[in-house]
Amino acid sequence: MQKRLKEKALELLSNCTVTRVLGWKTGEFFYDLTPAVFETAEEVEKEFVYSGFSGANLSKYLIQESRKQGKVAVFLKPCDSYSFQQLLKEHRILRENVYVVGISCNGLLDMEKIRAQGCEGVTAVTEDGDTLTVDTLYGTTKLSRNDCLLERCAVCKSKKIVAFDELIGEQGEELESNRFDRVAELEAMTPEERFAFWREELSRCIRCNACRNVCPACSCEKCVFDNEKSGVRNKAIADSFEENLFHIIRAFHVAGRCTDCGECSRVCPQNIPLHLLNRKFIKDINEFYGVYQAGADMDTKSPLTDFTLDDCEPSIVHERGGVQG
Amino acid sequence: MQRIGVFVCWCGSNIAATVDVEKVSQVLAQEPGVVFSTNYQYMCSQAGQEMIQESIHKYQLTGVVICSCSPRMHEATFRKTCEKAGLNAHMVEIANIREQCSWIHKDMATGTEKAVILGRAAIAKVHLNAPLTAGQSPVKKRALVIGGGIAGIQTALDIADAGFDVDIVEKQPTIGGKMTQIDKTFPTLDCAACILTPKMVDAAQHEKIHIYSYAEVEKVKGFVGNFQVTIKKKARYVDETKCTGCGLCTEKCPQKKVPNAFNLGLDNRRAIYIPFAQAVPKIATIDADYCTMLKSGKCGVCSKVCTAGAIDYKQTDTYIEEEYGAIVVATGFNPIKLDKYDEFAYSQSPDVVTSLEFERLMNAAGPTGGTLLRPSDGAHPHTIVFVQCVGSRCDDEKGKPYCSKICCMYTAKHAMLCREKYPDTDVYVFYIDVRTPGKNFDEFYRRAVEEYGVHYIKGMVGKVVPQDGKLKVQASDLLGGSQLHIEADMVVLAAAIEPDETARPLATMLTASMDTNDFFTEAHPKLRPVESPTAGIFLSGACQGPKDIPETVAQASAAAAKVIGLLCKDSLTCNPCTAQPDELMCNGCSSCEKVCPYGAITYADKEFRGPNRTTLLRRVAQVNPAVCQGCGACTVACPSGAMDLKGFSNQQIMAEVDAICR
Amino acid sequence: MMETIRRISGVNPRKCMKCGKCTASCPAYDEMEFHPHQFVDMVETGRIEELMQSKGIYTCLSCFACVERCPRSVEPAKLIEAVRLAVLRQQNENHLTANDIAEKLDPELPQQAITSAFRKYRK
Amino acid sequence: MSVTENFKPTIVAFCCNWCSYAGADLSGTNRLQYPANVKIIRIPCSCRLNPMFVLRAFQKGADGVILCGCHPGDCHYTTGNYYARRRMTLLFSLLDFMGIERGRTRVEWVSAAEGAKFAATMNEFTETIMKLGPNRRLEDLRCRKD
Amino acid sequence: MTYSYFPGCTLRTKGKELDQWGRAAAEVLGFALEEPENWQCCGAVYPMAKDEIATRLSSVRVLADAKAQGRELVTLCSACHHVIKRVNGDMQRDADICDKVNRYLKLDTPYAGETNVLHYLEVLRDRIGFDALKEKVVHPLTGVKIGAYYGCLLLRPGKEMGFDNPENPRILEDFIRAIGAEPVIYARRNECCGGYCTLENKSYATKQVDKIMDNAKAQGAQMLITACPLCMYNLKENATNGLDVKYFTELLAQALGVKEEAK
Repeated sequence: MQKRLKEKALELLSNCTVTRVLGWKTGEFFYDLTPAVFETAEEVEKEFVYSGFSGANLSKYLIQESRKQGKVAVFLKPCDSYSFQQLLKEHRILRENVYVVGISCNGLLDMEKIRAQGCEGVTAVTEDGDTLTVDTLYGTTKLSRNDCLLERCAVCKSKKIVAFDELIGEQGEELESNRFDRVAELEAMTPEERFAFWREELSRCIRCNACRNVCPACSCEKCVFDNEKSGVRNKAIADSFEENLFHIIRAFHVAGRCTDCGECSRVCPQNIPLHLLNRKFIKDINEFYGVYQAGADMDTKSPLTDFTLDDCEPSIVHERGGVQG
Repeated sequence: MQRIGVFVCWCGSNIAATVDVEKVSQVLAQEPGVVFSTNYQYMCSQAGQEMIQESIHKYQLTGVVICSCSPRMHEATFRKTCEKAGLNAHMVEIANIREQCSWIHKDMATGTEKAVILGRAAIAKVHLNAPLTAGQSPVKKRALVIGGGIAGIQTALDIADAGFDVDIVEKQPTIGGKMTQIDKTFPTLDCAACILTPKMVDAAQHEKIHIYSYAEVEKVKGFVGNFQVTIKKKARYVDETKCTGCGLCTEKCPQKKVPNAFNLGLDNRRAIYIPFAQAVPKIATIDADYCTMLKSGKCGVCSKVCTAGAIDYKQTDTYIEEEYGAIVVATGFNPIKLDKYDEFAYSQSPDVVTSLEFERLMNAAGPTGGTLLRPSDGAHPHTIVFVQCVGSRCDDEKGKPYCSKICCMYTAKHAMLCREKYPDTDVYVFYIDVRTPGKNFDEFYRRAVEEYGVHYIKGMVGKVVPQDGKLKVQASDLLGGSQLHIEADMVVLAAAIEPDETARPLATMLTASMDTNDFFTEAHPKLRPVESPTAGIFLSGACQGPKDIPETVAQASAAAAKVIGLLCKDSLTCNPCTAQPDELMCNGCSSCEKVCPYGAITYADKEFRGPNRTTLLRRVAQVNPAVCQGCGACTVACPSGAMDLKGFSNQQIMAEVDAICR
Repeated sequence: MMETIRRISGVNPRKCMKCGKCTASCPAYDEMEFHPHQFVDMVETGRIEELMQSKGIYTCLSCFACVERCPRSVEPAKLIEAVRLAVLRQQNENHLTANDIAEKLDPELPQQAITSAFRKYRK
Repeated sequence: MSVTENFKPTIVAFCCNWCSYAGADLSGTNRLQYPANVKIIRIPCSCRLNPMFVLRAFQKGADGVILCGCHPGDCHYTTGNYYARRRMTLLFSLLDFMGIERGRTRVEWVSAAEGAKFAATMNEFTETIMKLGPNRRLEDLRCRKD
Repeated sequence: MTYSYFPGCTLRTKGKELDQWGRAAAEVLGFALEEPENWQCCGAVYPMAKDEIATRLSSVRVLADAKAQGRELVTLCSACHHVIKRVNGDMQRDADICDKVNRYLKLDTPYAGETNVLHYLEVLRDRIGFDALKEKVVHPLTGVKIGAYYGCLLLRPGKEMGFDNPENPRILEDFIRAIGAEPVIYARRNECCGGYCTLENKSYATKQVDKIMDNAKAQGAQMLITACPLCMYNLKENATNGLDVKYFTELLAQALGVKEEAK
């Protein structure tokens, strides 16, 4: 795959289709791939990487990149393409300045999961079908690839690339996904248990803003949490309330726009399952207002800017099942 | 820092009885920014207002908090007071310590404590208030009247006489509406045509009135003072500028079997027609559903006989765009369909007719030339039964819950005319109640009973059985305590009336509200009866509720007066509390635009300074302050908080929250 | 008693606007001394005893014409049935007994005539 | 629990200007009592209520927050309450998901004619909050009053 | 298509043929009628009292049985149809009755009016279609002028029965057209024939029947058809000088050419 992407990048640069290519390169570690812009063939040859660790969703970078001189090529995995289309819908990306190469995807890897299976000091990971060969300082282990997928890939909602100029690999389908199972599990708990669960998780938040910075929906010119006039400006967390506030407001602001790309949880250094908040909104929206997938098309109204005359009342929250808090 | 004055009103004892006003003014005097605090018996009185004005000067107040009755009561009063003293009207906040405090609490300590908190919230808000100036939006000095019945005609004539241009849009080929089909009018028994047709001609000849007949409103955009309306002129396949209305084509057309809608299908007309002799405009129209030329391309008789060369089979619908300052709805009514009331055998016998059909049967221009004859066999009826309240006053889904209002009177008229013209007829009227509130109305009804010998029977008809050329009527006589069996020749049903079916989609276009019966809602049921709650939309005639002719005409003129009052102005003061985007923070994502009910938000590409001396072109929201009504839906839809609402800003509301929760 | 009738029937006689369409529709008018609109009125004014004594409660044909045609959804037939039930539910007040049947039988009579008579006229 | 016994809850009621604020006025005009714990903030329309305001109220010490607006279909701005309805439904659901007591938030549609309903709603809501006790799950300790 | 089928008392005894004709016709038209085991009498009169459930139980049993089979329930006798349809409506709309009935019956799964109740005529109209029926007719009753007699129970109360326009129904007229005959519209076709008082007061029943017959004759009817066995009996037996009255399934079977086989 990496070879095909590299060839495509070189081709697009050499035939002047684009002036830049947005892809991935190695960061501090081999599994720590970061987004990068390549302007020359040399850079591509030398630095361009695509591997099981190319999880980063590149769509958000196009907000800036598409406004610069010249056209930019971008590689989008299926879930990235949803984010891309959602941003297009919000007029955030200038489509004419972007050349989208859609790439099929069979799931990306989570270093945490590899480590969790006893692999310390990992020096290389090679893929061979469903098997991963993990080289460590202490020897080599073979793992099942499925056991090492990122959470979002383990419950992948769609292999369909919804926007592209060109495809590498096969176009996929929307999938039946059990991604809401964990949300449902939490819903089944008592309010006390849920409260304890979230306290436990959110109390670890260090307000590094990684979730915000990576999120394609969190792309405001100026975030309310940085804005003096918003009344909620807050750079560091001083109180449990502020931990809650930041994540509630963040989830609310992306509700109806979040494509469930899972980047927030992937980048969280404290491993807080932030995507569960967004998924809760998606699950509620699906149940209350009909199934809606942000970014799936260009014209459906977002559920929060839409309504029907006979929408459910907010009291549904109080009346439906579960233990009264 | 603002310099705030606090004024606590006693409202006589209304507030002072449960709120320690002295203490409230003392405590609030300690709040930051408060430079003056006092209390007074009646703040809204002349003396109270003067005290506020003096204090503004004396203490150089930049903000005023009045702790008094509801802002819905006196906010406007106090704003004016302060404005006169040179303070911006929007630097005034009211703390509602009467309706929401003194009147609902009995305990002085509780009331006082709450009043202080409400005062603090108002002070906190004033700290963040900024002077607001209302914008002005120009008024397009032209009115649109939708519906060309007696209501629409009267409204248009009155507006035009005041010197403003008026357009009438009428969906039928002629104006005149229901009144053209009526024979005589109660309680004076004037001939309807004799009093209506001159008005129709007046309207047509008035230099300020333009009539779009056979036309419908297609689209409405804009707002009070500045509506943009698209009118669809339906193809009538006759060139209006050429047709002389000679009527030759309507005699020569070979398609003779077209039910005549003007006579409610009681006789036939041709496929090309002029609805009636006094039609305005008197122009022929081809009924595309029946014209063989239009359907199969074979015929062309009308074209051949038309010396003016007015026939145009290729004509298509055309669209006209026009701007208006005000819109009057005059869409009128129709009798309901009677398919759910077939116990009266309406569908089974042609001799069971509606009251409107009966009008045509009595009318000299009607299918029987004005002689009352049974539709089935053309015989003179000798026994006629009138049934009242058919579909009115029903609480089931078959009928209407309201009283149709006009039926009692027109039935008395029908009964009277029958007895007068044909004294040998027996006339029965079955009624539930006889409702005759109106000038000379009850006298009229009594005349029908006393002078004309109409049999009024308190009771209802349960079943009509057509048999052997007769209508066997089974009815109750509640006062006589019997079940009656009458062999009638005709049965006349006073069908309930309902708003025209075009009213509902029109209301949606106008964003004017309607009640559950599809009547337009008035802005206030008593005090603003001819205005819709939507600014710039006015109501004339039966579209607002069942009405007889005198009432319709009165309301039509009232609506006209309101329209004239609006069109007299060169510009309108806008709501100053409008949404305002901070362009630096705007993402241009269109979320706000999608929730705006007024279409007040548009987008523009603007250049912004980027890093390293670059410029960035960004899409940012723009609010038209003339259109924005200040609901604030956009402010919450905006994820970045770029959109805020003047007068109810995020910071102001949060300051109030803080003060209350403190 | 008034309450009992209203409970059994579920009818609110106050909805009646006294138009008389029920009585105008009633095919059994001649067989009843009190007529449908009177049932409504008398239940409202509490004249239940008189209704319970009346023969009309057995001559109502349950044809539902009054229910169908009532513009106010009052459903007089339900009131008549409720009065009948109030009578039948009292001790020994069956209007029809098995002994009465034999003499009324004819060979063609469908079962449902008997079943329904029992249902209507017995506890 | 002594805290609960002396518990004087703070309740913030956001009322739309056209229906519910007028409804609250009417309950005053009719002298219908409801607890003084309820303090009303006037907003132009229920759709003006930003979830941030709700959270802010809890942060600063509110024990319950209620939004009142025109009945669906009667919005002065025609559609505002429909948006408010969706927003609050989702917000309340998320708060519930995070373990915040369900009873602390509520939306009620109160028309200008429903003074009695307004008072009844406030009595009922205050009672619910009294039962729930002070807001401890969504409080900012720095703003704690006792 | 298979339907649960509730024949009722009369069609099992005095009115056997009416039932057999209906079944034979169903076969030709391609639907099957299957009786639930151990059905009981519907009660013949709809219990209007809101405060009792005993009289509703047998109807609920057969409704619940149809639900368990996953079938719609078809009735042929209009009295049965009336009773079962309205009891089903009670189970849907009256929470109190529904609750009491379920507690009394202790069914495996609670019943709340899920079964769809269809009259045989509704099957012809809504499932088979009168046009399709017309195509299957082998002996059209050409030239016969037939008056439809609806009576009360199929139509009223219109809101609950949802069968046809209660004041101007057309389903039987459409049926008459489908079997090749000519319908005669007459106003008394939905007026009560007095069937319920045939046991107690024959002269009264006769008065009602005669009015109906006169009206039908005056409008030109040569015979009447009906969908209620009790009406049929009453119209036949108590008329002073009446027209011939037939059950609609007889004419249906005749038109489809299966009348003789059915016997």
